[in-house]
Amino acid sequence: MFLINCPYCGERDQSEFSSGGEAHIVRPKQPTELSDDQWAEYLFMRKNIKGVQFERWNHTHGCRKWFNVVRDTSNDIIHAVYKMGEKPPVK
Amino acid sequence: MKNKYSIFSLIKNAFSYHENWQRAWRDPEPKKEYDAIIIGGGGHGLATAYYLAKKHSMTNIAVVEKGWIGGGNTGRNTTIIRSNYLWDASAGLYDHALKLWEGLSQELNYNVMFSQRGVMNLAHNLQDVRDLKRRTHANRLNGIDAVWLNTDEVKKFCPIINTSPEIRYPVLGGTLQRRAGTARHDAVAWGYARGADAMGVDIIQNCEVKGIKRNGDSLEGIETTKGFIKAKKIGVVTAGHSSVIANMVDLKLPLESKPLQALVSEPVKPIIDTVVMSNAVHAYVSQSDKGELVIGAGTDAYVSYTQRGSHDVVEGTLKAILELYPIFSRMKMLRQWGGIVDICPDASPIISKTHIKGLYFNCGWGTGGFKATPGSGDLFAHTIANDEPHKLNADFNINRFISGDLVDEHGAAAVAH
Amino acid sequence: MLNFITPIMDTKEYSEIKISEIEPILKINLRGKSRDFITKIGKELSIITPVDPNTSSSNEKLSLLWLSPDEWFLYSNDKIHIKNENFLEDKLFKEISKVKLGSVTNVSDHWIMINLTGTKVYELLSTGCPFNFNNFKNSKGAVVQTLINHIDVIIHNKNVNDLNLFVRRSFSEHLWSWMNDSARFI
Amino acid sequence: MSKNLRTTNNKFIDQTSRISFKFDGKKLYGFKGDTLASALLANNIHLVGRSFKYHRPRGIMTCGSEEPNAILQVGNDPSMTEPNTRATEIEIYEGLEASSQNCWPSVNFDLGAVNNFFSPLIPAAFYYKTFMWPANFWKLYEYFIRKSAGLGKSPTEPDKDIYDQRYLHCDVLIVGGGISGIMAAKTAAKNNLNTVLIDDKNTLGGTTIFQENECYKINNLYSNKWLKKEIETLKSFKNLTIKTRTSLAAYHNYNYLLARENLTDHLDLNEKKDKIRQRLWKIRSKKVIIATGAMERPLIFNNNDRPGIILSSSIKKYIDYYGVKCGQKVSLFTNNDSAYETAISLNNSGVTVNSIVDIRDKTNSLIVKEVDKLGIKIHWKSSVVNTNGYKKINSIEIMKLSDDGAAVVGKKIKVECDCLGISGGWTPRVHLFTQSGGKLKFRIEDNVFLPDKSKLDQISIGSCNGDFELDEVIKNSVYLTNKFLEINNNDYENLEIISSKEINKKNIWLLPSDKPLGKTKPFLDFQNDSTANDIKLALREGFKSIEHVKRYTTTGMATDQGKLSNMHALGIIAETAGVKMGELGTTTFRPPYTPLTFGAIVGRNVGKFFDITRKTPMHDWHVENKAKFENVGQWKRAWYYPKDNENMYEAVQRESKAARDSSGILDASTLGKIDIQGSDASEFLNRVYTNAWSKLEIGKCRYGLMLNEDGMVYDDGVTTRLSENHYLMTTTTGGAANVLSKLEDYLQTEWPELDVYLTSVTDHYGTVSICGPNSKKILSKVIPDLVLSDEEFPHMSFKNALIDNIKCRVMRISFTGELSYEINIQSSYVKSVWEKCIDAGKEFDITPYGTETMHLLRAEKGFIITGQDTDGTMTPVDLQMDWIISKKKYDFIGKRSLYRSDTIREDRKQLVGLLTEDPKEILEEGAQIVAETNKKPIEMIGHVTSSYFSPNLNKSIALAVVKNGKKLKGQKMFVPMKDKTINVTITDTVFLDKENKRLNA
Repeated sequence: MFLINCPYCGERDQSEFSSGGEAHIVRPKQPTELSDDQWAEYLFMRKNIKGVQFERWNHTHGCRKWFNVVRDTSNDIIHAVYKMGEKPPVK
Repeated sequence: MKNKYSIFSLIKNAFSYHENWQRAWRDPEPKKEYDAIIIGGGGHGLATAYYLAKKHSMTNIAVVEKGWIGGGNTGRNTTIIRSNYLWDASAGLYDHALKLWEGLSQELNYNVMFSQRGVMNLAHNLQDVRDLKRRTHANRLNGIDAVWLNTDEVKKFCPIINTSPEIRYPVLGGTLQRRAGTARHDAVAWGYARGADAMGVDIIQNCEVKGIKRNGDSLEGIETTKGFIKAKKIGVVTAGHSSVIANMVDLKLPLESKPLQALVSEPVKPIIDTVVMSNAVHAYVSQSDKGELVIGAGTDAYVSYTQRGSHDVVEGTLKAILELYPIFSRMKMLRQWGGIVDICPDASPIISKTHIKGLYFNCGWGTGGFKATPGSGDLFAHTIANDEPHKLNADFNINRFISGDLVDEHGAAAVAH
Repeated sequence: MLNFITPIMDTKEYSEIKISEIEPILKINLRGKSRDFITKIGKELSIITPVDPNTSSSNEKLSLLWLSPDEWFLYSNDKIHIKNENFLEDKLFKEISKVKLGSVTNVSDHWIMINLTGTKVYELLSTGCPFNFNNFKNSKGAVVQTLINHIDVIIHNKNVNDLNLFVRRSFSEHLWSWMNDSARFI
Repeated sequence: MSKNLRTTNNKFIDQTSRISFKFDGKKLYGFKGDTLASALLANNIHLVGRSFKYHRPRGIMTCGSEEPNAILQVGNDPSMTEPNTRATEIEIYEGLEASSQNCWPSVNFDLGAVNNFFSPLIPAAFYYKTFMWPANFWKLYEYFIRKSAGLGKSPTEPDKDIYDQRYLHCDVLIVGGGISGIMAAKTAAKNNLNTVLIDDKNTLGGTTIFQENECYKINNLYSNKWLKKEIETLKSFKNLTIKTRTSLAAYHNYNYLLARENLTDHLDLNEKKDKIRQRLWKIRSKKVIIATGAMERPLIFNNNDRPGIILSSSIKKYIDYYGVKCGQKVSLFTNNDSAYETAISLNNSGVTVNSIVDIRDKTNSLIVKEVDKLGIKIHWKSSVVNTNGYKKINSIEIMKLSDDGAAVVGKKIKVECDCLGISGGWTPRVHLFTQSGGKLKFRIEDNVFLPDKSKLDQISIGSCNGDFELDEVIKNSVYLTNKFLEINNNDYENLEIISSKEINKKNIWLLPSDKPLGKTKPFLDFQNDSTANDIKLALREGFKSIEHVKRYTTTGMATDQGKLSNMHALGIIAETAGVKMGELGTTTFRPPYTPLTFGAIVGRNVGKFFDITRKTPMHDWHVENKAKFENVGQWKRAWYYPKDNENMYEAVQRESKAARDSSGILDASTLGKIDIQGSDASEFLNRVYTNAWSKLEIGKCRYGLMLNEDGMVYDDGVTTRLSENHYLMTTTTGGAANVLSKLEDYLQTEWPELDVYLTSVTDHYGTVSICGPNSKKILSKVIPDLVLSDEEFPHMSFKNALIDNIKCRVMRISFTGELSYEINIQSSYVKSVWEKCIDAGKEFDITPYGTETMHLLRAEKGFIITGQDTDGTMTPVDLQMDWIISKKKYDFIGKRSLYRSDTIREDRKQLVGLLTEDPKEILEEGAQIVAETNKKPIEMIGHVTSSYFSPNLNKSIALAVVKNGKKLKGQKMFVPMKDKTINVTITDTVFLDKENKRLNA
């Protein structure tokens, strides 16, 4: 069970959160302009990184805010959290 | 030729204090070049190599394994084998595997202890009943031996299940596939390894792939911790680490790798002689030949390569176990572990060519790959040897995620008004 | 007249813990992002809108809890008559939602308020809540949204060993009976 | 108990309170404070079990959690019996009944011992090589294998005990209450840290607490006396919590630890009742100090498994702590100094130590000199090559070691003894450290793996960190604790310490024998019966990795998880394969540290607390009116209301007919309700639903369908425009939480520019739905002021109203196809409104109906239920709901996916109606549909999703999804069942009132 430092509420137990997968996959502004290939890329294809990954988490059972987390998926260590819309920290 | 295993060979060797047994497989250094390389020495990878050699006469091949063979999900799963899948494509795939399981010990001359003790899936709400009946009807018409059991029949088949109508989610029935069961996971990897090795396949352990060298859209070979190895064809069977290999050639796959946990109790005398699975009350349990209750927990909902999941998942699983089997409350958890499973959005695998000539992926088995081991190896070998899928794995291509033609085995989300 | 019925309507006492439902209590959910919104609710309610996370402010009649950067939870400190409830809701709705400053939603019956008092209330919470109350205990007015035995709750530290706990109505009976079961062993 | 096996020295055991217990049916006595093992030994019972494979007689071997042999069944009650309990851990209590496991008919005469005779035939992993012929006989072989495997017996009735859990947050957690743990705890507490100290024993002090020896002194006191004083001072710290009988089970990431506190296992039978048996502590500690000590290693030599062969340090604990003599004539076999402490303790208690066999060349440490002074015979540079005695050791055979230690030489000496203490050195308990993800390093001098790097805020101190001598334990613990806690104030910096120092070290993993290895049985894993020979066999067969060897030979996989065997297995592998041990690595130590009761992991969430139960505000009314309930997610929903002796079918037929003939009433409170406010609310709805919302008039309602981004139907419901910027959305019951969180996700991450706020009001409103031709009349009685004319209040619109001055909203919407109204009112009043409607409806015979009737009524109208008629693979087009997809909207969630090459196919599976040839025949939901019955393999083209007998049409009706169904209307199809084939015709999905006349009836 991780401890996640919600950028709004502070450090809380993992059970209050839910993961939203990889971050910075922006929903295309004009989906109809995309080929099936490009749409599938948005919809399904993931880097699924082993190592430092930028991802989205939601403080589901707290403030209900979505935010970003920089986590190393090879050891689950969280390096940083930042709010939606904020620039990701440089590695 | 390897010496054949039998009771007679055991007796013979007893006289020499078992000091004359041959190696089960060699420990070769990699050659400079192979006709094909399989990355990943788990059950699926070793089976692929075995069938490439056996059925397609490709013996100048190697299996490269980062650690020790069978050390990934092959050695970490709860060994459930069944083929009662809903869609025709899945049923075809898994029943092909099940049929291979039925003769596997003799085929490999290695007792994989395939035990057809039956697998029962329980229904706990009305939508469960609809879904399981739908599956049972489909199975029957597909020639798969699944039958529907009502609550009394469930109780009769496995008397220790709490079928009281008073429990929170009473058992409303279930399906039973009698040909289904369990097998000894390590033996599968070792049996295939021994068989493949005997036909000349090099099994190279402690050899991590660091890169894949390509020239445009064609392959040249792999960079490994034991040097560069040339290969015309490469089959990737690295389960949770599929994306790691895919990222080496900038290939994105529709996969997420998540921790899946399992646990065993201390061993006890036989108390449950079948496999019982419940989706709604998330509890999977069987008993190993050693007497341990083997319990499958769920996956965590986040990507992780740590082989360790959250305690909450284990707690939730045991809560479900005690709901269905309150007699197990005083049993003790002996060992708990995790594996990394690669999950496709439609909960079906990928056994497919890629846009890079000679590069093949066998992945996305999620939480249920063990049962498919022989079938997966056979079909993947076919795909690699012929550069074309077999008709049984044609539907499990990567392109389905582009066209939308998924093989969605999630079933209904059990939502109702 | 229609009967007013809530699921619990009960008080239980254990050694150094008292648990009771308090009703009827007015509860209003307020959402908005702008500075104007924050100023406006402060003005309308004569209360300082708490903008620090996990805090609250109170006046004689009302408490206003921070829930998120754009969400607040307002409740009446005491039992309230339905007429006054409607009056306050309508007034806020008119001054905030109508003028597009944010949203005002009556949630009086969405949440059940349970008051917990006694020196062992934090022990009771520790039977099912992963939140670290070590600092919370000593900060009057602190607010936390968390889980108790997998059920969402809002906990407001009213005073030393005196908490108001809010739980969604449909979960309240289950949580109530679970907490009572816990309290037996404290 | 045998009087002559107890000493009168009773510092820890209350020899005034005698306790009776039963072992294998025989009544025995012990004292309060005894473990079952110490009590059995005091009764001169060594033989307590049979080994797993060969059924060899086995005795108590240790005094702690590493015990491999003394694994017993405790209790006879079918609900309270516990298998595989370690006699060395359980404290005896009045009424305790224990019995041996894995033997038949008894531990003394076990027929399974015949396996020992066949042992040459059953080496490691023999089962992979045989039982393959004939092919179908495995089932039979397996039956016998399973019967002989397993250890104890599972209970067969539900547990009556209660378990509990607590969360605990602290600054420092110290695991282990030995000398270093106690010093660390006091230091932390003194420096105002919120400190927790746990220990798995019932008293603190570890092994030092019974160390009364001239060679180990602190500030001129015996080390035990000094420590006792320190423990007494701990009580004064309010910020220090001490938990004994509490064992650390698992150390997870982020310093999250699980500890099991045993609360009643040591109590008398009659004291256990109605108390929490075990409590699982879920601990979050900022810092963790591991002080778990070390385990003594056995020695690996021929027949090292006989009852009476005990770890030397355990013999010491039995005599010094429990006052129990493990034998009257003891020999010791060692490779290090610690056996000499045992010799002194035994000698002090009057037990004869007739010989010490030491593999080392002569050594002269302080403690060895002490022993020398006692005149005990020491066989230097010697090894035990064999032991004798079937059920209890009676003699050992000793030979000299060759210079290289690889062989034995010279004359064999036989020494009689009734107990052999063995000591192979010490293994730090690094299990918790590695569980937490820490990496180990290897120290060559004494062959130990020690904690190296960790990513967590933790340290190991004391012997689990490789300090085995008193002065080093103290010095290093103080240094490490100070540094770790960043403090300077430590009481223990200048202690005067006397400590014997070990001078010579020597280790031989597998001791040589005068016989060929194949003829000997040097056991490694005592419980799983694996020997050094098995390890060598595995290596010979090419199993190289330590994990392979472990799995192939099952070494380390018994209930002690290899605590005793792992190091020797590694040593023998390294030696045989010619690899350095440090490079070989270790196997993974997996949680839990000691087996953990399922009940403790689950806590009180069993039975009625298994899962949350959600109830509607009218729940009590449904119960009073004998409703049967359906589980819908966590909700309890009224399913049907049987009258008299009606079965479900009859009740549903009656309810369905009544609803259409006159009026019915349904509790619809469980539907998800989301209050939507904000100036962009309409635009928001445009983006989340497939249809258009901007033009919906205020006061009107509209049905909406929500998709996933993959284009598949996700949820549906009616949304009402309450005012310009204010909507109320309803969702399905099961979808409520997911829809809200999905919508919040889009608002926060994809569309932050939208001015929209969502608030769940699901529980704020209760919903009473009344339908049927008389519903208007009933509503007019309940809310007389409300104008109900079709002009004023048409279908798909809403009105604000008051019932007894309480505000409510009335929606005229219909899921049944009947004229229908839904009253939404604050939940606290809804039961009252419900009763009012029932009263008002009496004259119209208003009939309460449940979810089953609701499902039937909507099926008559062809309305879908997401989750039942859809399964995550259906698009709106597949549902023949093309009309709901706005062609004008640029985008909405899932739109793009509808145009993928497969999704746009025209012959996808589509929702259709089905009528059976025989109108009485009701199809089974889930049944498959085929076009041709003779085709092989049979081709399934679809399945039945909903099926009912319609009392209003007097025939069976069904909904189904069928490949290319749209174009197959009117075609005959088949539903092949197990015993028959049912003929059906594909129809339109609307069976009743296609013109929707009843909505305005």
